[in-house]
Amino acid sequence: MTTVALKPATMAQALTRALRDAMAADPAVHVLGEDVGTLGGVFRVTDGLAKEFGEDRCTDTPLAEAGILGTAVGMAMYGLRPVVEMQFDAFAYPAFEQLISHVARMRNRTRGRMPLPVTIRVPYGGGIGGVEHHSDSSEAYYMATPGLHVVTPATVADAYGLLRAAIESDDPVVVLEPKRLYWSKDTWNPEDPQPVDPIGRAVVRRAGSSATLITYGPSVPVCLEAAEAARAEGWDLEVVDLRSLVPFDDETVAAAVRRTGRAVVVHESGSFGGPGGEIAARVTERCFHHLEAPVLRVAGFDIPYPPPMLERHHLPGVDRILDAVARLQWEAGN
Amino acid sequence: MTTVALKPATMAQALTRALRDAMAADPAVHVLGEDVGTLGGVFRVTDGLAKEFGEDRCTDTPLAEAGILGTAVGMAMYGLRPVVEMQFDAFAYPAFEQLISHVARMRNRTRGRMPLPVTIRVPYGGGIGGVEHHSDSSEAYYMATPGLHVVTPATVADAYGLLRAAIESDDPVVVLEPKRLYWSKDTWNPEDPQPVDPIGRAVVRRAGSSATLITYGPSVPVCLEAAEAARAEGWDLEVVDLRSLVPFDDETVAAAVRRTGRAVVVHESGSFGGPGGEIAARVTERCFHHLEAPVLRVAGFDIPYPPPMLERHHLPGVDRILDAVARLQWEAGN
Amino acid sequence: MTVMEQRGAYRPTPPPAWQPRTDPAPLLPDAEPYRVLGTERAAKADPELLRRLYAQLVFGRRYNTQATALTKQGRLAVYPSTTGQEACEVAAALALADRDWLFPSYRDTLAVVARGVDPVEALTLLRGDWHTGYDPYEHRVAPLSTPLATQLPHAVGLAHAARLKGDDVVALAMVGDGGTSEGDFHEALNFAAVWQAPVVFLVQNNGFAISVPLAKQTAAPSLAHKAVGYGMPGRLVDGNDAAAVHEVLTDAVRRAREGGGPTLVEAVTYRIDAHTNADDATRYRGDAEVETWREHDPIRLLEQELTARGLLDDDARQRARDAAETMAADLRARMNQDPALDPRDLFAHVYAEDTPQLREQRALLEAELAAEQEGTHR
Amino acid sequence: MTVMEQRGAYRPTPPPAWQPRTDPAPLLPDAEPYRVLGTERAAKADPELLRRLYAQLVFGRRYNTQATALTKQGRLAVYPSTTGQEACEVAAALALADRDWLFPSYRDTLAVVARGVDPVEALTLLRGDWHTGYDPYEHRVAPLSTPLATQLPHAVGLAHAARLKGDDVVALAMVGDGGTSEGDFHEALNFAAVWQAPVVFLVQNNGFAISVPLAKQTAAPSLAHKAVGYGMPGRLVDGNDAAAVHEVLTDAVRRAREGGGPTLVEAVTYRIDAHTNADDATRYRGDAEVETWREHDPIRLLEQELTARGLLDDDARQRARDAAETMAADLRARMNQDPALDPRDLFAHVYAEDTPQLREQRALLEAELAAEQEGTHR
Ligand SMILES: Cc1ncc(C[n+]2csc(CCOP(=O)(O)OP(=O)(O)O)c2C)c(N)n1
Ligand SMILES: Cc1ncc(C[n+]2csc(CCOP(=O)(O)OP(=O)(O)O)c2C)c(N)n1
Ligand SMILES: [Mg+2]
Ligand SMILES: [Mg+2]
Repeated sequence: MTTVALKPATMAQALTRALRDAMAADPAVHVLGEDVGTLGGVFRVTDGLAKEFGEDRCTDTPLAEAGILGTAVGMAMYGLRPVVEMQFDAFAYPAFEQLISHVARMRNRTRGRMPLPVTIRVPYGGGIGGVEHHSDSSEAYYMATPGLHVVTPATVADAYGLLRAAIESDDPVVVLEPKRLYWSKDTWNPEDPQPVDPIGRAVVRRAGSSATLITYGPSVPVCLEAAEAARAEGWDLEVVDLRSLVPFDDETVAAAVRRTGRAVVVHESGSFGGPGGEIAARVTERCFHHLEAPVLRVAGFDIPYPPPMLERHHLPGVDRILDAVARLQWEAGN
Repeated sequence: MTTVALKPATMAQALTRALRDAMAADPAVHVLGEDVGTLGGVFRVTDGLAKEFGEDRCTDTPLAEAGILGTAVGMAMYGLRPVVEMQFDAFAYPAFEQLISHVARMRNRTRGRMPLPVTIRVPYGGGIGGVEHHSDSSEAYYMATPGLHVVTPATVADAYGLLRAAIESDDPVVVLEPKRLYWSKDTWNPEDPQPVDPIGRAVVRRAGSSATLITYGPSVPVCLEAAEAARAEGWDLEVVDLRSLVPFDDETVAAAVRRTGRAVVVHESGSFGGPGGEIAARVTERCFHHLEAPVLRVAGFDIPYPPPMLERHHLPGVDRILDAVARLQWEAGN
Repeated sequence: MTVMEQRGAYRPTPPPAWQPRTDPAPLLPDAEPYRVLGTERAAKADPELLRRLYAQLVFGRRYNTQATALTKQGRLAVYPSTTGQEACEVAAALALADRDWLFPSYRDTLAVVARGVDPVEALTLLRGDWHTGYDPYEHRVAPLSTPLATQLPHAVGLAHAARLKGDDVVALAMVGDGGTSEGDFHEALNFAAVWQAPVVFLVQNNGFAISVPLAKQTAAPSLAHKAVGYGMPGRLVDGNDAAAVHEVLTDAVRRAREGGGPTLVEAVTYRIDAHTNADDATRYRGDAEVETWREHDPIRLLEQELTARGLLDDDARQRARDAAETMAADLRARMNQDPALDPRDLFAHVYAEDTPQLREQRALLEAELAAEQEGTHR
Repeated sequence: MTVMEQRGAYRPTPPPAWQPRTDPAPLLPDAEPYRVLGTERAAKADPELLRRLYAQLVFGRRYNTQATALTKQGRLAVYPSTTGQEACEVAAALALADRDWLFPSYRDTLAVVARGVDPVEALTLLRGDWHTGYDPYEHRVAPLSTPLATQLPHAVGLAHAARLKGDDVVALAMVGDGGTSEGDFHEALNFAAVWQAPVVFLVQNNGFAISVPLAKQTAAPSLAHKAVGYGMPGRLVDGNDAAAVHEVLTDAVRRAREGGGPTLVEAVTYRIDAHTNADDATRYRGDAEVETWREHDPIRLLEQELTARGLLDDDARQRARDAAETMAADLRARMNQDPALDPRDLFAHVYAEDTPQLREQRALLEAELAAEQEGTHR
């Protein structure tokens, strides 16, 4: 076995590689969406696929998201494994009826006879200076829809692993790709990509003893940064990267919170009705007697995503996270 | 002043009355939707309006939900106050792009210059033996969309009051009408309808000292029934009817929970990513040191809404609620 | 060669060099609905086919009346009848080969049955049992679609997939006049035409979407006129003329099979019964209108033709009736049995594998069931 | 009389009594895009109008190049240029009366400016400032719509509302070729035709939706052929011929105003620049194609006509250029100033009144701002 040097790669490149490997491994895998063919997608994630596998495997569709997802349903019914790209978070909304009323329910409706192995890639979240409709955190909608799996990578290796796992899943999986991490780099060996983890496992990105930050996707690097900054204040913060929102890894999360006794959920999405409420509630249900303080939430505000010139005030940053950590009632317990 | 005898009326009748009164009071109020005209709606809530106000005020539209809501946006831009009926919960999904990307954001986008006083009536929830797509609890989607108000009545009087308030609001309001309460009766004086409460106030439907049931819409009568049954077990349960999910009445809810020290959130919607997580999290944030046990959630299962023959096993009933109350760690505290 | 290349790539050309990309003339429907019965064309129709259609129509009518009767006995929660529309339902099923796929709307259980699905299995949704009682792959019938027009993109996707795999499969998708107003109708037809997918769209224009008449649904000359806007042929046919519907659909299926792409067929028919048993049609239409259409009954039209041409004797008539009665008696008997549903199945097929969350919820339900069993429930 | 009654109620009739509800022939577009410049029709055009169009085109081109330049200087986050499409943009604005409404897509800032909105206010969205910099009611211009085709039902609703109120108002809605594939396009056109709303739909077919050429978007003879499927007239026009676009739109607006209902206009044009400054058009099209279209430049076409007819002297040419340069200089100067945004405004207009939840969040932000101010932030 030859040792291959780890090379830096971006998350976008890892996603491209995952699509390519999946298409090479299984002729049933088809990519479709707006501009995914000739152009290689507006984020270039499908770059080269039409050339390598032909336009019938990587297809520029007409501009109609319900049509894209609806035809993908039909393709999956016939045994294909479509991978659909929604160009931006807010442009997935026209496909919500197909998603909620069919994609999420077809297996259940047919008593397991007609599973739908459809992967839905959604570039999501802000921090890229995008104009309105290009920065939504729409994960709450997907989480509230039983029948879907929902995953979101925070590292280059996970981007590869989760997308491969999504395509291999016999169930529909929504892959939320943090736009602002597309160009984040990591040393990752594309010649020996990670084995595909099963969907549904969180990971402790940083061990710590004072309090646990529970987060995912675009907020993972922010939390790691906050954890570094917290050392100056004498806090040793743990950071859990959920990776999968559905199914939820209660085991890993609860174990982490039980260890530290304090927790803050961090995400870009708005707070009210967002993922943090679910996460805080389930952590509290499981760890009530271990908690020194209520599980707090650090999130975007409950407002339509703001214009680029103001987005830094909206997005949870290191300061907002540490302010929340400071409110974890340190006097009372420790 | 003559005393008018209270007459029994159904929730559906109160809603009809609210529409009629609103249309009579303000010529800008227009009703539109599928079958709302000649037929009076599949639930007869718009019965008689086309006859009384003409088809231009109460209009049968083509069968297209995005078109209905999208044209309502345009009508509101021109100063009308459209009241849109979505025929069933699941048939509102095609209108989600218009709802999320425009209805909820137009005021913000135009810095207050173009408010959209649109009322969106959505018959929702199960318990009526409806086939698939006719029993969804879709409130999580609306709650996660900043810019919308979301209300849901549990009594005949509130149905009138909340719908009137929704139509009078200068902001878009989603009125979630519990289908299975449409034919519930109450003594209510249609000649002297309740003054219109401002949107955003919860109400304590039953005072109690052992624990607080926090609920809304179709689950309110179930919780009241559970509270009665609980007396046999020595529990005196308080029941809070939220009435408004957005804005949320933190004050009333937190005060109730602080009084009892224990709480269960009850709703039909699935648990994961549903309203209960948000409610439990915010109650815990505010009442942590008053809580003897974690706030528990009693909900529908995290599955696509089941067929009528099985729905009784899915919907939270008295037993499931009391089982949860029993888990509120009575040994520890009281 | 990709599908796109086959169709010839379009490059934008400035108006001075403008070339219409497709000739619109052949895509436009005739001014009048196509008819066979009672016209000279009938002479060319295959007598065997006409007899078969007749037996199926009689069967279909009986199925409709029996299912409606079952609603009155509380054995069906709801039934959207196709009385008066049997010609469309039956022809849709008969126009397809075994390997083809049918995409029914919620109203089309008769087409599903005509395709070979057991009537009891076709009706599980409507009796309040699990949604899809049949295996979609056994008879190549997609689940009944309740959200209107949403099944159309599915049909396009399936047909496209089959074509990409090199399989000789056509999909036929059914939708109502009301359903044509939905965005999904538009998107499906557009995808079908761009991909030249082997799919046939059958619009049953039965005059109403619940209470809403066609005039409030569209201002178009006909629904078939929508086809040209997608670049596919639109055909208008008398939906109560079983021979005509069968011929038009068979042509469209053949065309799709041969690589000619999709067709939009509008069948003009009428919903004789109310929207469903729960609906009160007198609120929005008069008896006189219904009577006009009863005159134009699909069974009567076909029977007149067969009788005039001496193709139907009393024996054949009786055989058709007997077969229908046998089905009805069997349906009655089997629908009178209560299906045994297991509440634990609520969790069985949400995912291929239960999530940890669903395992917890299943345990909760099992405890509830045990308490109910033991009478220890509160 | 209701709108419905005016249009005449349709009652279903059996096929033997079939009457086409609308004559399709007048709804179909001509085979070739309508042209004025360089044809005999030009002689009938009002010279004053042509000169006005010319000045506006020159202005529009300069606006496009200036805005594109501002992206390079980082003063605009993104700019979707309409270079090559100025005739459509300008004609759309000029065809409307003051009381009418314009519904632009995200690309149509030039039409917004041509309607009278201050260019700086038209560009707030694209510079990363708040979305709508102008008051929509001042010039009756709806906010730029980013989600494609979603503005079309808004235009229909507004036009319908105006008509119900008895106001003499027409709405003109703009959309791209790609946008015609969306369900909202379909639903909007259908509502418009059923309601006979005074609305004009202008499709700028510029050959591409980002990288996707028209052949992958539709197989129709033309996009204007979609009109007949809704029962409204479809018009095909050379989108680079300002006189032609203006005439066709003016006719459609007049028709709408007079109660004749909606019209669908397809203007055939070409996007000379990339999709936006962030796009690399060489990935999906060749220079030769662009060159062909440069030959058919809207300014050049009009200039040739005016010059040939002696309607444009050097003075007028210079005046047009000067006006454009004045605008460009002003735009540069004002765009070079950083707008002052107040973060507290994040909460100002989510609702008419803050919710208690937003009040809490505003307090949080204010604390953060104070800490930032005092340098006490971590
Ligand atoms: C998306 C959606 N909206 C609304 C409904 C409710 N609904 C059920 S049937 C129906 C009318 C359908 O009319 P049409 O398409 O003409 O079919 P028909 O009932 O005449 O067969 C409506 C509005 C639905 N099923 N799906
Ligand atoms: C609903 C929706 N889907 C996708 C997009 C992303 N998007 C922005 S512009 C564009 C192409 C639009 O093409 P066309 O309608 O022809 O307009 P043009 O850009 O040519 O003016 C796409 C796909 C969007 N804005 N809205
Ligand atoms: Mg119909
Ligand atoms: Mg375009």
